[in-house]
Amino acid sequence: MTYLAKPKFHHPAIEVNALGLTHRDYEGSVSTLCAGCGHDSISAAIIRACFELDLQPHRIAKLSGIGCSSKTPTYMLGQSHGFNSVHGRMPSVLTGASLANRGLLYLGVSGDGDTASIGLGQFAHAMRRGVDMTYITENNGVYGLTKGQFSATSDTGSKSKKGVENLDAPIDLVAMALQLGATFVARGFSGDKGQLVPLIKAAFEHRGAAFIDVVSPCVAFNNHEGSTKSFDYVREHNIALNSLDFITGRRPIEIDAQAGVSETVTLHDGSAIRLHRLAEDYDWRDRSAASAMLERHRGEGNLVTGLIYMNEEPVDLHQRLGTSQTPLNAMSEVDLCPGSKALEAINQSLR
Amino acid sequence: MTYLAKPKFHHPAIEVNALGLTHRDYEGSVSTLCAGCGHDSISAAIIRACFELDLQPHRIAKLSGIGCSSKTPTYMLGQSHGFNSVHGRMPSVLTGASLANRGLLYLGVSGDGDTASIGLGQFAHAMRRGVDMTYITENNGVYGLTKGQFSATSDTGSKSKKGVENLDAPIDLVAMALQLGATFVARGFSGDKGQLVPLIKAAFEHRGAAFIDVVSPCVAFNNHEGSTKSFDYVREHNIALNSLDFITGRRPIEIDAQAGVSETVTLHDGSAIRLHRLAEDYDWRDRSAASAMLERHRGEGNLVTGLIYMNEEPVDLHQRLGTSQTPLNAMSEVDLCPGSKALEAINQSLR
Amino acid sequence: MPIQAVNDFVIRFANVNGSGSASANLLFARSILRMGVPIAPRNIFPSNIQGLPTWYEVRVSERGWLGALGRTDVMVAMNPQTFDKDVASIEPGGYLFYDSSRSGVPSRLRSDIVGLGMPLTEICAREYGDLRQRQLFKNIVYVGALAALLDIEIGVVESLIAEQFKGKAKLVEPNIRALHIGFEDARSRFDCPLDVRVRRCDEVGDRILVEGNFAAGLGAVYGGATVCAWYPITPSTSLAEAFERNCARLRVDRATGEKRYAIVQAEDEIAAIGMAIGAGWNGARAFTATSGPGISLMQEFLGLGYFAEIPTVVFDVQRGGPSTGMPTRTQQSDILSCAFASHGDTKHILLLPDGPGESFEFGALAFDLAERLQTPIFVMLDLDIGMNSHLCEPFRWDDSRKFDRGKVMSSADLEAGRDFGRYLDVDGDGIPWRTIPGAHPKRGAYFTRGTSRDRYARYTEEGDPYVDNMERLLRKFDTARTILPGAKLRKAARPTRTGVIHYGSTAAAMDEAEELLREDGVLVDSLRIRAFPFGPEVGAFIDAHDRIFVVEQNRDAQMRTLLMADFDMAAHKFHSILHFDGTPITARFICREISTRMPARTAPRFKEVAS
Amino acid sequence: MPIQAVNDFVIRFANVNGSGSASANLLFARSILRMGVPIAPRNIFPSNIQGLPTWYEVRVSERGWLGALGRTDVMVAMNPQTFDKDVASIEPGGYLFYDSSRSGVPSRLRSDIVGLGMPLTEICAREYGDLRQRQLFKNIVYVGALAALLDIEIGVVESLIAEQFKGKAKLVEPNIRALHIGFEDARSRFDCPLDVRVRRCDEVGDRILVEGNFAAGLGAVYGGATVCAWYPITPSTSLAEAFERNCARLRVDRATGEKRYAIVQAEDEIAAIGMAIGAGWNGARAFTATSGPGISLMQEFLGLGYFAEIPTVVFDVQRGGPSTGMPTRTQQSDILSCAFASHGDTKHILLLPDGPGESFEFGALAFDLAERLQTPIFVMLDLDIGMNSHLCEPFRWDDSRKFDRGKVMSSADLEAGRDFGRYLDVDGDGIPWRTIPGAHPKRGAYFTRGTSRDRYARYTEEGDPYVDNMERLLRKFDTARTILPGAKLRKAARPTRTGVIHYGSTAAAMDEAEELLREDGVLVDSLRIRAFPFGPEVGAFIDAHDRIFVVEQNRDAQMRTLLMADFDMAAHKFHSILHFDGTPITARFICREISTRMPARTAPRFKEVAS
Ligand SMILES: Cc1ncc(C[n+]2csc(CCOP(=O)(O)OP(=O)(O)O)c2C)c(N)n1
Ligand SMILES: Cc1ncc(C[n+]2csc(CCOP(=O)(O)OP(=O)(O)O)c2C)c(N)n1
Ligand code: SF4
Ligand code: SF4
Ligand SMILES: [Mg+2]
Ligand SMILES: [Mg+2]
Repeated sequence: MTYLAKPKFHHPAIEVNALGLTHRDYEGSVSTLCAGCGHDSISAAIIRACFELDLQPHRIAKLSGIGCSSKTPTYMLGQSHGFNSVHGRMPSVLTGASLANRGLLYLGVSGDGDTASIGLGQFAHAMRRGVDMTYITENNGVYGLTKGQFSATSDTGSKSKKGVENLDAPIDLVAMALQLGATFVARGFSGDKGQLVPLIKAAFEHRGAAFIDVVSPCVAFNNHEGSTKSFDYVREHNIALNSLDFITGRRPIEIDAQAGVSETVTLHDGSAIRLHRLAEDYDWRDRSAASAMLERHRGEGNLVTGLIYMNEEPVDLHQRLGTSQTPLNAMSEVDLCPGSKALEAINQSLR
Repeated sequence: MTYLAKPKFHHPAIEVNALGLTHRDYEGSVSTLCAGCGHDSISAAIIRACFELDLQPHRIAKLSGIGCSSKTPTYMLGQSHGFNSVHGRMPSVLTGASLANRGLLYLGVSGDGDTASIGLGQFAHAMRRGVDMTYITENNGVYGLTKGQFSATSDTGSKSKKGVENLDAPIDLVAMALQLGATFVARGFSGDKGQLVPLIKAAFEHRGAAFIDVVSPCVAFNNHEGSTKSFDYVREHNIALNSLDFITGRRPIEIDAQAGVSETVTLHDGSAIRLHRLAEDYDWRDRSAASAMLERHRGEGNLVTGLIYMNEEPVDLHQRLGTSQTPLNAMSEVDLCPGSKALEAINQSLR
Repeated sequence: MPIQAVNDFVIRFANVNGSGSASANLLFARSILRMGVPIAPRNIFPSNIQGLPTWYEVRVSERGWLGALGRTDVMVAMNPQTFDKDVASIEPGGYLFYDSSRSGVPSRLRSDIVGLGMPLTEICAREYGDLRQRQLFKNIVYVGALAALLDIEIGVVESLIAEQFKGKAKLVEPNIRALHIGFEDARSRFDCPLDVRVRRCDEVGDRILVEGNFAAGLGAVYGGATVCAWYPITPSTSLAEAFERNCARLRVDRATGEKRYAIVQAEDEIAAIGMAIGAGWNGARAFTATSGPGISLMQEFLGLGYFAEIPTVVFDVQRGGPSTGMPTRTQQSDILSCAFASHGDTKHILLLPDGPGESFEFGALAFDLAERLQTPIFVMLDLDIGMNSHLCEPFRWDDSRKFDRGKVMSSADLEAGRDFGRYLDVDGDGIPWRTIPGAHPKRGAYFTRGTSRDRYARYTEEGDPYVDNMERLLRKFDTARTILPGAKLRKAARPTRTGVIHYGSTAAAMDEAEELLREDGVLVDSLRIRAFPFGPEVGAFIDAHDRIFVVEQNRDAQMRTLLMADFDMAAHKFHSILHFDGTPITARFICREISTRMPARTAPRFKEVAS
Repeated sequence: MPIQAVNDFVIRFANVNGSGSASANLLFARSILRMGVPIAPRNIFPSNIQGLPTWYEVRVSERGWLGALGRTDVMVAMNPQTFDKDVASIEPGGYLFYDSSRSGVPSRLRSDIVGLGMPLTEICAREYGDLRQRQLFKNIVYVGALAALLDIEIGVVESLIAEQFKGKAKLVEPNIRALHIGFEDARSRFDCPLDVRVRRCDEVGDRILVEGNFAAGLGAVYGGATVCAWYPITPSTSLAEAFERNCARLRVDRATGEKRYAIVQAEDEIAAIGMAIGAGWNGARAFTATSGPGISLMQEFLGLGYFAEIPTVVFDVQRGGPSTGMPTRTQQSDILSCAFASHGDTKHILLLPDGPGESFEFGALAFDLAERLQTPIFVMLDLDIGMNSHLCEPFRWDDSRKFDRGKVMSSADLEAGRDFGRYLDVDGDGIPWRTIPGAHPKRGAYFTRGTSRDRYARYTEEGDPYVDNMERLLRKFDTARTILPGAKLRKAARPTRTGVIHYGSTAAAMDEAEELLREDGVLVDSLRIRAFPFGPEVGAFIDAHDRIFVVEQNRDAQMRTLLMADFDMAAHKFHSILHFDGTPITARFICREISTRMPARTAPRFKEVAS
């Protein structure tokens, strides 16, 4: 590859959103990933989603772990604060950040090694706590940055570049998130931007733990024949359950010319998503049904994508804790320090 | 409580097994747990299972993490080597031990804090690797040893002794083990020894990752009204799927006078289990069915116990790795050191 | 000869844990305190919930010596399991109070102690039908008996009972009744009071009796901590719980019920420190509380905190290591693993409180320091400080005090066009400016990472900016020396070339030791270190003395290692005095060690005691 | 004046990573080696997979100086991104080989260097239709050109190509063709050879060129390691991979295909060390390989390993810290976090190999030591040792050597009724006996734990057995001093009171530095430390010198801290020389530092170089 800037997501140069921002205002530094890496497409989709949602870049905090995928926050949202933490621990850092200021939007970016291997515990516990975040795993089935070892999402029987077969059972992060109490669960594919952008938008609008597993082929180490995470394999085995349109008052509803039935779901802030059912009669409100559906397709070797489950009334961590509406990081001694009188009462009780 | 020895599992003092060992030969030090603690009943069940299976105590290795539950290996199998490791990390220590010597039987004992909180990652990865072990979680929904904080298996809405409600989503270890590729998955209740002992026996006979979640009320901190892990609550909500009899050539098959249909499953070593279906028409060979069944009962607030899933042809870690039949810890320089001639060839290739 | 001592003795209760003795023993201790006599109570408990031996010791000292003493004058032997050992541990001439309901006991008594048998079990069996009541009230009965024996004013005990059960009036009466049962029985049975006894005086003043963990948790409330992420572990659990309890009382909005704090019980220590770091990064005052094993698990994140310069606070309530070690015993053995936490070149800031007073003070100050210095701050308690109640000066707070948020570039600064480089040393003190996420729409955003970067927070793999940054971190560390709590010097009556350096919970024992040494004609200056890195006063002290004893509660002379690494001076000056068996260090122990090693002396004056 | 140098220069290749240059550069380097001229190649690569700058440097030194030199005589500038910087870094009088296909380049050349432009891109475009081929063969073409320019025997390069593609004959011919294209073009274009050039000699002998990670992985095979549990992390990954590759070749049963080893890629470093400890406990020789962040995560388990006395081996291939730091740069900055790994009083054993030779030797020895001393053994490589190829003596193995399994009580011993106490110091050396699980039906079973216990492994919370055990561990540590590899002393030609202490990958640079200092009239004795804790020879060395320089590749003088903690001696003796920018330390750097600080000297002879 060359060191020149990657071709950016295609958009008319003059397009501005409701904030008067251009697409470029949502971009970051030039990517240093391999040419053709799926992760770059996901970055582009995130940028697009933020642009279309008219999000204020500085009101987003982007956090990640370590890996090629975890590098990507540098390549998007240059006006957002970012935090490349340590391997597998983005969820805890993000949880802390979210506790400090409930007023920002939190984007967590991770890899499959980062999430399913070293970070499985933190992933699980962030989901079950209902941390209000959009958690995206850029899932390529390998450790890209350390040169192609299998990760824990690698399917049994999938072959490494050197031809070695993976023998361990794979971790299906979507099934896990579902089981752990995530209130928005979806899967995308880096090669299908049309499906991915609205999923990311819906996740951003969700006030709870939103998880998106995005299959994202690693062109350097896991895009060969025999791999179940290659572009070709994923294209062939992708069962898109549904496609989404994200509707804000301002933008006209574009009706996709696709098969299936549609349904409109109104979100908490008045925006809505229009869901086009594609694959089958499947109720994304039913967690048991989602589980069973995943299990069935897994048996058949299919990869299900789309919105898998959404709870329309999530209760997030701040609600559970009863934290004040004012962000904790905005409080001063006036709010926080009980003062000498209260202290004297405590002294008195200790005599 | 008193410091006197706990009442031992009832058995005729003179009973000996095929090895000529008495029940006492399988016991350990006096328990220092609270009087009435569920964990002590599980220890008794393990002792009973080992006795009935005619296991040689010194061919068992018992490992645990940290917690009241993790203390219990001291209270059983005094002739077995034991290892109280660090909090939440028994699975890795056990995996290493198993790699070193495939000839022993491995018993891993853990708590719900130890397994589902700090140890979730290790639990998950041991299951997906197919480590040949019997992994028992003594699940009381709290951290006993640190005085009663909620653990990650605590149900949403379950109340602490002080009356505080747990708000996070619970981790169902059985569902998780199933999803992660464990090849033997069961749930027991410390209050139902009749069901538990044969489950443990079957797990010991299983040559792969066998997981048993045993609900085990903590009388000190989690046995009150409002807790979903109290003796009373569990008794009321227990749906026993099946009960087992473990059949060896030597022992006559005792037919339980219980309802339901029976089925006999022959195990790899010629022994067999007789399974009495109790609850419903449910196929423990079908993983998807098991998932769906768990999900359904979870919705209804029931606690399913019994054998939930078994793969009759497990492929364990050693088989996957192709390790030699001779235990690795029994090899000497003759087996392991390639010698000076091979080294000279390597030198030559590096010039 | 039975011991004769007024307001100067140690009484020890041997109990079974989970038997309800703890609150009765506390009642006993507080009664003496209310009579104006200083006390130092200490708990010795097992790592278990119910059924194992536990001891509670109260040192009564009118002179105000509050360190552990390592002897027992009066033994209240309530645990048959440990009876023989307990009896053996009594000082010759001491007293044994025991339950004489069990036969056979007297034969096991020593001839050189005074036996005080009372048929407690029988008395309670007679008085109470209910089994649980028998057990519980038995404890109050012996408190009553001890009041008679030790001349504790029964009215004081009664009023404490009344205070304790305020609002639960139904409980007051039976407790007072039990108290009197014991009191009367003792008076009828023994020649009360004994020659060892309590006498009202006025040596307590307005001091309070409090556990260090409570103090530190309260300090965090006053210091403005809003985010607490923790994982239960003895002996730090009660620190997080104290924060929670005090927040629930002091930080909930009366009108809305909204909480001005957030507490998360994390899934483990790695997640706990990760949350504290995330919150600190995002501008909240955040902390975690843990003990040794947690410190080990947090190492990677602590290195990130150091290198990415994130304000956060870690309370380490030290226990006996290594590994799971002795989880219910005290030690100062995490000094090195905190000071050098994480791989690579890292050095961290430690605060070393000597008891609850400084635990409160440093517990609040730590948050100012974390934001001022933009780095993790360790507050090093230990089990002795944290889980035992200590008599200390009342907590004080200056209402005009403002939080020091350190160098935070505001939205206005940014708008005004101030140059912002996250790792730029604008002021020459090694401390850069930071921005809080969300501060400004166009300016001040930067990327935080654990990899190396230049002064403007841009990723780089080049050596020069890396070295530049690492050297700035050293400058920052030197700045810390100038603002951390200084070491406390106490000079001997006359000039001396012998010094003692100590820190943390050793203080109480050290105070007493100096007095004992003085009486024996040995003069030492002492310096109590209150923070790492050390200030210039520590260097000056070392320069001014030819022989310096470093007193620590660990095996490996960990603070001495830090002293040697921090000062380029003669290592032969340092002589370690090490105490690490898990019990609190005692004055006698220190005196013996120092006396033995003084060149001019041959025979130590201080006799050996088990400690 | 263009540089004139035969067999004594540094050539540096500036490439883009992922472009296939690595194998061409290696081919170049090995060609020189085959001509009997010692070389020291080094890779400088980014933490990324494709598209960022990478450099490869070959020091050619007939005299055999193999340390980094910190200068470039010949630059092969193949990366437009870094072209200007690369040109700027050439020594005055040096040479620049570049692709002249791009216009505009010559104007950016310096006047004090010799420019050698060859239109590589054009040549390849002419010769190759396929794009990928153009890219790949371009690398071989420049190797051909360099052969002409530097007078490398083309036949040697050809035969190396033939060896490389043995069995893939179809690849040999096009590579040789590309080589000749470059060779001929250079000969026609430039005045070949240059004044800087290679000349066949016989200074290599039977030495081999190998990476330290390969050597250590092979050492583990020879040392009898059977269980390897690891988690990928630069720069240690290739160590585990070398173990795997060598096992696959040497440890698979021909008949059955059964493997006499087990390798698990763990889910993280905590699990990796947990598995190694589990396997070590169960009697297998087990190890893990990691780097700084992994060491941080392993701390809790390492404390367990120390306290529960489990044999295991940890290879730490050190990189630039703290935190994620500079993952593709070298440093010696994990010394303290390994030596003091974990909370509580812990001290660990470190082996400090100086290059691949000792990486092999210690890689095997570590397993004997782990079982002999029943504790984790750290083998401290660094990125320079591990991931660069070094010229070293061939590996040797004595076929009569037996594994030292240490004190293992056999089934027969137990049957014979030998007293077994797991923590009993039978032999007075602090090392107890152990049993392997499953050894005997009735005897020898014991419970392993991280909590304290008595000599018979029974749980106890009492202070005395705890102290007894902790003191035995110190005795064991002292025993280690007597069996670990001793420090290597090299005396100056005449007696001197100045000494230098160094360790690890500093050795090659130190060798050269001593020679340079000698030429400059400065005499130093040097001691290369090979293990911690230190043996008596280290103490003797310190005693015998008035001024001791401690050379380390970290900021915080970590080894000096260990020296001061281990010896009760004048700390003022130690002067640190610290190098920590992530590049390997150089002889000039060491010389400059020592010269500047020698009291008698004022003007340093050695000029500043960027390093
Ligand atoms: C504690 C720790 N261990 C290991 C590493 C090395 N490491 C860096 S990235 C990575 C794996 C990344 O895999 P994944 O998350 O799938 O990201 P990808 O590169 O595939 O996008 C590893 C093991 C590290 N940085 N930190
Ligand atoms: C690293 C570490 N953190 C915390 C602790 C303290 N600790 C001891 S046991 C325990 C929880 C035990 O809970 P569980 O596994 O459910 O066992 P139980 O006591 O309920 O049987 C904790 C947090 C520890 N020993 N080590
Ligand atoms: S190695 Fe794989 S994951 Fe990493 S940048 Fe290249 S293609 Fe993407
Ligand atoms: S605290 Fe609970 S779990 Fe622990 S021993 Fe007591 S009853 Fe059992
Ligand atoms: Mg990946
Ligand atoms: Mg529990």
